[in-house]
Amino acid sequence: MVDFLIKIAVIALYTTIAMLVGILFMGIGRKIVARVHNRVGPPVYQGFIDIAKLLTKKTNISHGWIYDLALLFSLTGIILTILFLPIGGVKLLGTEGDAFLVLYLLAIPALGFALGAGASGNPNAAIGVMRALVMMLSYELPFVITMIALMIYYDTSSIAQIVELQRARWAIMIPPFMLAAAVADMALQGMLMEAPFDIPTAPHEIASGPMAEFGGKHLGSLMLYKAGTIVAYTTLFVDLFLGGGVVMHDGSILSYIVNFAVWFLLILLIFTLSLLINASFPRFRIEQAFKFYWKYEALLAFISLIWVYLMVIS
Amino acid sequence: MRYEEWNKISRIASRKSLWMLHFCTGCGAVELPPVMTSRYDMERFGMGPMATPRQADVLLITGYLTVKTLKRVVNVYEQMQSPKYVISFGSCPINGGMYWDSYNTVKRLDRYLPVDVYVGGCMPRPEGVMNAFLELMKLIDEGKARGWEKYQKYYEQYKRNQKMAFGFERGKNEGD
Amino acid sequence: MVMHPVLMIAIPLLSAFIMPLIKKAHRYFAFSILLLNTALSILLFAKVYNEGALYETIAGFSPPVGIYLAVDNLSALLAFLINIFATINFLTSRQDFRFSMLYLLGVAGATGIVLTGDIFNMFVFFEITAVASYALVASKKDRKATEGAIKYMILGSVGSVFMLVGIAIIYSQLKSLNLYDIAARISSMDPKMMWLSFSFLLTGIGVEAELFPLNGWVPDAYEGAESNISSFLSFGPSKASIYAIARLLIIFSMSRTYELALYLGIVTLLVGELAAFTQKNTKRMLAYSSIGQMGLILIAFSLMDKTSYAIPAAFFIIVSHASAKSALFLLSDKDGFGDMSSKYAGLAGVLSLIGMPPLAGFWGKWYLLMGVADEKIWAVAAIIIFSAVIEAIYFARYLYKNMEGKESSRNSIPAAVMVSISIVMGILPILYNMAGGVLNA
Amino acid sequence: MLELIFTALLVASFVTLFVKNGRVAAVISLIASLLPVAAIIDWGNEFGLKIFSFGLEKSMDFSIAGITMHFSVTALAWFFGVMIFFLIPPIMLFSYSFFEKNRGFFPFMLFLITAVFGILLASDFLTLFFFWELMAASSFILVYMGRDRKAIISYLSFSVLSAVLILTGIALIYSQNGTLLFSNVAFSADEVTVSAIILMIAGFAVKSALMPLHAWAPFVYSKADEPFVAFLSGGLSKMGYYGMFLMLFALPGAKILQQYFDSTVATYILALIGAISAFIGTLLAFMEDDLRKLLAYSSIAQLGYIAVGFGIGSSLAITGALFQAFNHAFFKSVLFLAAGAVAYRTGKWKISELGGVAYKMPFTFMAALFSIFALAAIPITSGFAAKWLLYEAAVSNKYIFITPIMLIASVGAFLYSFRILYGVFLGENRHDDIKEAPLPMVAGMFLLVMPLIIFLIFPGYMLDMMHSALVNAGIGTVSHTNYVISTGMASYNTIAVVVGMMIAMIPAFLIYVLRKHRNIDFKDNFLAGEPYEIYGHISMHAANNFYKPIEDVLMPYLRKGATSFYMALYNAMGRVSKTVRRIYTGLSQDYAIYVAVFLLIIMGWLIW
Repeated sequence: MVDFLIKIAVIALYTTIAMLVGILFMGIGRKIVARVHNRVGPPVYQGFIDIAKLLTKKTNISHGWIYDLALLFSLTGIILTILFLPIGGVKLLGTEGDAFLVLYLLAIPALGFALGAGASGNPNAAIGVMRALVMMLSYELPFVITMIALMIYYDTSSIAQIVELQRARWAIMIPPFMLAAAVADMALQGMLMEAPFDIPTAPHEIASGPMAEFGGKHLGSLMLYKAGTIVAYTTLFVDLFLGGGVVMHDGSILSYIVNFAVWFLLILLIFTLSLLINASFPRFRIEQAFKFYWKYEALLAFISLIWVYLMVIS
Repeated sequence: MRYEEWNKISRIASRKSLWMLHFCTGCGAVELPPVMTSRYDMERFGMGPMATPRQADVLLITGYLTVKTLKRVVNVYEQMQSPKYVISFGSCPINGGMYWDSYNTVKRLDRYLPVDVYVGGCMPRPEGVMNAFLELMKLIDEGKARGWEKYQKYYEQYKRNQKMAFGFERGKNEGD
Repeated sequence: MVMHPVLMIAIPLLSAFIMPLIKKAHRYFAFSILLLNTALSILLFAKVYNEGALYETIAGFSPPVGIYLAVDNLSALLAFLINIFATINFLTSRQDFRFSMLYLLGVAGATGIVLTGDIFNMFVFFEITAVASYALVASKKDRKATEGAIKYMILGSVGSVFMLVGIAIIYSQLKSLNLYDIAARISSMDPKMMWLSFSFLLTGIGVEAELFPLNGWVPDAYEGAESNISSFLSFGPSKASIYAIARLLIIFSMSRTYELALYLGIVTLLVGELAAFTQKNTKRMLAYSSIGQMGLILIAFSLMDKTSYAIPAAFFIIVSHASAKSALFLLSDKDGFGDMSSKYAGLAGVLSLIGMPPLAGFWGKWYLLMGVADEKIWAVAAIIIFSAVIEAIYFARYLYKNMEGKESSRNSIPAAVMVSISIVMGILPILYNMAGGVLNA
Repeated sequence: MLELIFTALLVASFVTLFVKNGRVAAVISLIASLLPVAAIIDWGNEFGLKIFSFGLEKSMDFSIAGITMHFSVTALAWFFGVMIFFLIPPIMLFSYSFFEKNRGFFPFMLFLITAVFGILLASDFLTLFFFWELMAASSFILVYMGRDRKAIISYLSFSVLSAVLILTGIALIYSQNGTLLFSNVAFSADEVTVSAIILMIAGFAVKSALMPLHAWAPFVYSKADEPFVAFLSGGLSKMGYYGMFLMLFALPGAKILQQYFDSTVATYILALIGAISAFIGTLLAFMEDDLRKLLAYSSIAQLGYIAVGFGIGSSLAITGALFQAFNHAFFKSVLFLAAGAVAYRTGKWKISELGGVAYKMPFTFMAALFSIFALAAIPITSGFAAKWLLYEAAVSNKYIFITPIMLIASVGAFLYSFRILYGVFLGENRHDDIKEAPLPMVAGMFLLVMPLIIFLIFPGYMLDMMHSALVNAGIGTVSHTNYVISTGMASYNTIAVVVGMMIAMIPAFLIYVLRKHRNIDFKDNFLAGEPYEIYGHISMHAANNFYKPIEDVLMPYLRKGATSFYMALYNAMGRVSKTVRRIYTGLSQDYAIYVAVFLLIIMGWLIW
């Protein structure tokens, strides 16, 4: 009973910290982009301020109950996803599900968001959702191929297991997975909707697309969802390729702290990388992005998959 | 709930992250890019351009408004979610500026919308714009930026003025 | 019991000539005659089924001289079918006494072909039905009908001449006309002569049986004639003559004849189905489709010596084709299933023809493919699959076309009754056992 | 007892044939359709669903003179019975308000049910085929009522094709074994048996709309009556997979194929075909503007997964396939019924013409939403567990081609799911005059949604239900408790998901409750400052050519589809037939010449 409560407490703690980290990252991201643009940029805690402002707006307008589903689904879904991801080697609910579950849990907030956007009745929102979904179709193909390569290599589909098995050697050290990691990183670019794949929320073409009608608490919850996605996707990448940032394996308190710190640094690294790409590239049109992912990315991913397959069967 | 009773957090929050919707009908739009980009970098104060009125806090009227554009401006302003502020930009919204005798230009914006901060000049330089934003922040901090409350309070009057301007209602319309 | 198969031939034959005398009541009279004939055929069938095959001689002369009737299960069943369909079909007749006369003649001839055991009588009965059919086709007085009738007559006469030649050759060789005699002593015949006679006979009968190169008359005659007459053609003469071919095959039971019949059947099947595939005119389409069905029946008969499934297969295809196709011909005077009964008749007929339960066609398909699989002749199986699909496509088109049409045929009720017979036969596969008794030759 | 059920169903169908009033017919057929359900529940005591028993026997030999039909219920048949017969009463409930007049739906539907009951109970090939054909015939008549040329032609021709293929297979098996009883049939690895198995699987694949043989599905699904289409997609398509399961695992055909090719190539090809039809079906689905065509392609896609499971053939895969079949039966019926309900109120089918229905028909929307969650395998319904099992199976067998195709296909499912949600239910509110669908329709839909929720929380029950079927077929079962499925590679704990979701909902819920909001009309939208009324005459509904960009990319590759191939074949046959008809010149002298030539030819052939 007690350890069950402890587990609950740990889960709650880690999830909260993860969300806070996500919000922090939004500020850091804007800072980094600003520096690339040779600007000063906002303070790193800007994300907190924005969300606080949005949640304390005096009037909030809603387009009906389906529109409110966006608020509920998006936040719920992303927190649920984080629950199933090992963070810094601490597998919160990681043993209860696996990578496929995480993939589909990540669809809950997306679909809720899409529902709200659709319910807002704004044509721009619909177009934005269309682009987001096509983008999803595009980047999922290379990403799932790399994921399958990992699963076949480690002969498990549970992320926690994969993290465990990377104790000796992180996946990225293995030649085929270097290729796979490169592919997955470009997929990550699409997942985080950073340039060159930020067409779904292009502010000046379609008035920031899906969230065109969102304001006040709805927009605030969507920003929380964005923060969550940053953590979730980067953590997914780190768990899959960088051993979840686990460096110390003795169960001491210190090891938890160190692992957490390493995890933080790693996702910061990944996020910074994607932001640098974001800050220095123009925008792909949606069909260009689709072709990019399904032609070159998928090809490279598939090469790595076959490579791994040959390694495994031999 | 009165505006004075808002807690400090919300004031700081809404002060430090002003998202603006710039309604660029006039020539003032050319002054905004330098404000946003690396020379003056409005983002250091947490300000940023926004795409739609739902997301924006500040409505930036850059330059003159004709009667036709006024309709759109009113529509946009009413779609924004309070607390919301209006900054009028350049001398045209103040008194008509170089269009003082034009038949179809709106001379005094504050007859139709509650303006919180004016930026004089034709055109005002980016420093002026920045200064206006800082002013607005100060006002918010002191709780003096209450244009949206005024709009709610004197709603009928504003509506009547707008209708007159649009020609839906007859009547003497001073200053125009 | 005084039941004598010859009555089934004699009564309609004689009463046909009374027709001109009773102009008024000819229809009721003819109808009662047909009913009587049907009843007789049922009795005959019961008798045959209980007492086994039945050989009757007429006028005391013993074979090979006298008229000789040989009735077994299958022929009794076929006689029954022909008569009952004739009865139902007659309900739709609106013509004058000449029609009734010719109709009775035709029925008598068809019944005779099925029942006779004597090759020359068979020829005579062929002539009777053929002549009656020419006249019936021509009885609708317009260009198309006349054209069809003339073509039918030309080919039919050519065929009968060939048949006569074939019979003459056999008689010259064996001095006998009795089928059983011939079957018994066929081996003692000079093979060249035998093949000569066989090919003449096959050609002769093949014209009536709508086999491939000999069936040029079919589309025109079926299209030209009144709908109820084309219906009569499709259950009367054609079925009788395909049965005659079956008997022929048994008489000359050589592997080569069966082989020939198989190839002939396949060609006929393919040509018929393919020709029907894009045919727009409903009656022509049905005519081509009956050619295809004839080929199917011939395929079934040609497996007779190898597998015991052949005869039931042929029988059920005959039943389903006779009932369903005749019904469809009856409906074909108008385009459209306006009323309930014609809808029912059309749908059930088509479903029976493409072999869906609970209709007779299902068992036909079942036994035929069982037989083919027994023989492991895959080519035939493939051809049957192909033709079934083709058939399904054009019958679906036919159904759609008729669904669009609003007005409905005048003959819908008799058509529905005809199709119901196919259903009865379908849900009582007991008839399989009855037909299962092989043709005893 | 069994005879009673059969006769009752037939009598009911004949009675309803003469009832003109649709309501009465619906009530009669609803009661009649409860009989098989009762039988299923009763047999459940043996096979894993213990509710009550009134001692219905499990087998009977019905001898109609000369031919004996053997009926007996197996665990497999029972599972498929659960899947199919629980669909029918809700559908009948739906039809109660769908048909004011009895246009012949009810009698043939009951006939169809009888046929399906017969197929499931059949324990010899003759019975199986007889009832299979009954099913084909009655379903054809139901399609025929749709009054569409392409639907009628394609359905009839493909049904006949499948029937003849199956019949040939049966005949081959009979010629090998000399018996038709399933229990006595003993396969041996010779080419006759193998070709028989392949033929029969092809025949069954037609009914379950597997990729090369799917061409009839879009036409039929888009033209027939909705309740029938719901049953066609939900129920009848599963009969094809019942047959496949029978051939592959119950009579161990898979082993035979493996012995014969001495590799798993044959089953691998089946799996690949399934995956490809899942993929292509999805791509075609989200480019479709007709709602029913969209759902048809989505059925093709979702049914593909089942074939993948059968092809992989491990216990995991088959469990997943059966689970997927069960889910598909329910959610796809709900979707078709919802489409029917929407059309019943609005009379529109084109997605680009609908819109904003959800505000007027919220309950229909809820039902559709849940079934779409199941369709997109989102872990709010049981849809996920099935797909998860399939993926696990594919990955653990290291199928590196099939797994990505399956995954990307299920991602594509999101695309057309959103197209349905937005285009039909959300967006611009165009129908102010409609109201919610009648109560029976809504009740029917919600009854069908129930299992999706139940088996989300307790997938273990589903696995228990299929347990004995799998064991009888000599396939191992997946280790599971009521709410944890654990495979060799990972485990899936539904309670963790559900409870975690409840916990994770807390912050969102707090935000939602604590901050008040004001509802406004959707007309008050950001249209670059323009008021909506100015756009009143223009459609604000961006559902036309929704996926145009990706369509432009993909269409060039998809244009040469199977359908166009069949059309080409059809035209080629037409040309051949025209040439053949040239033989019939219409000149009697030609015919006479034919006769002479024929005589000479056969004479020559016979004599020399």
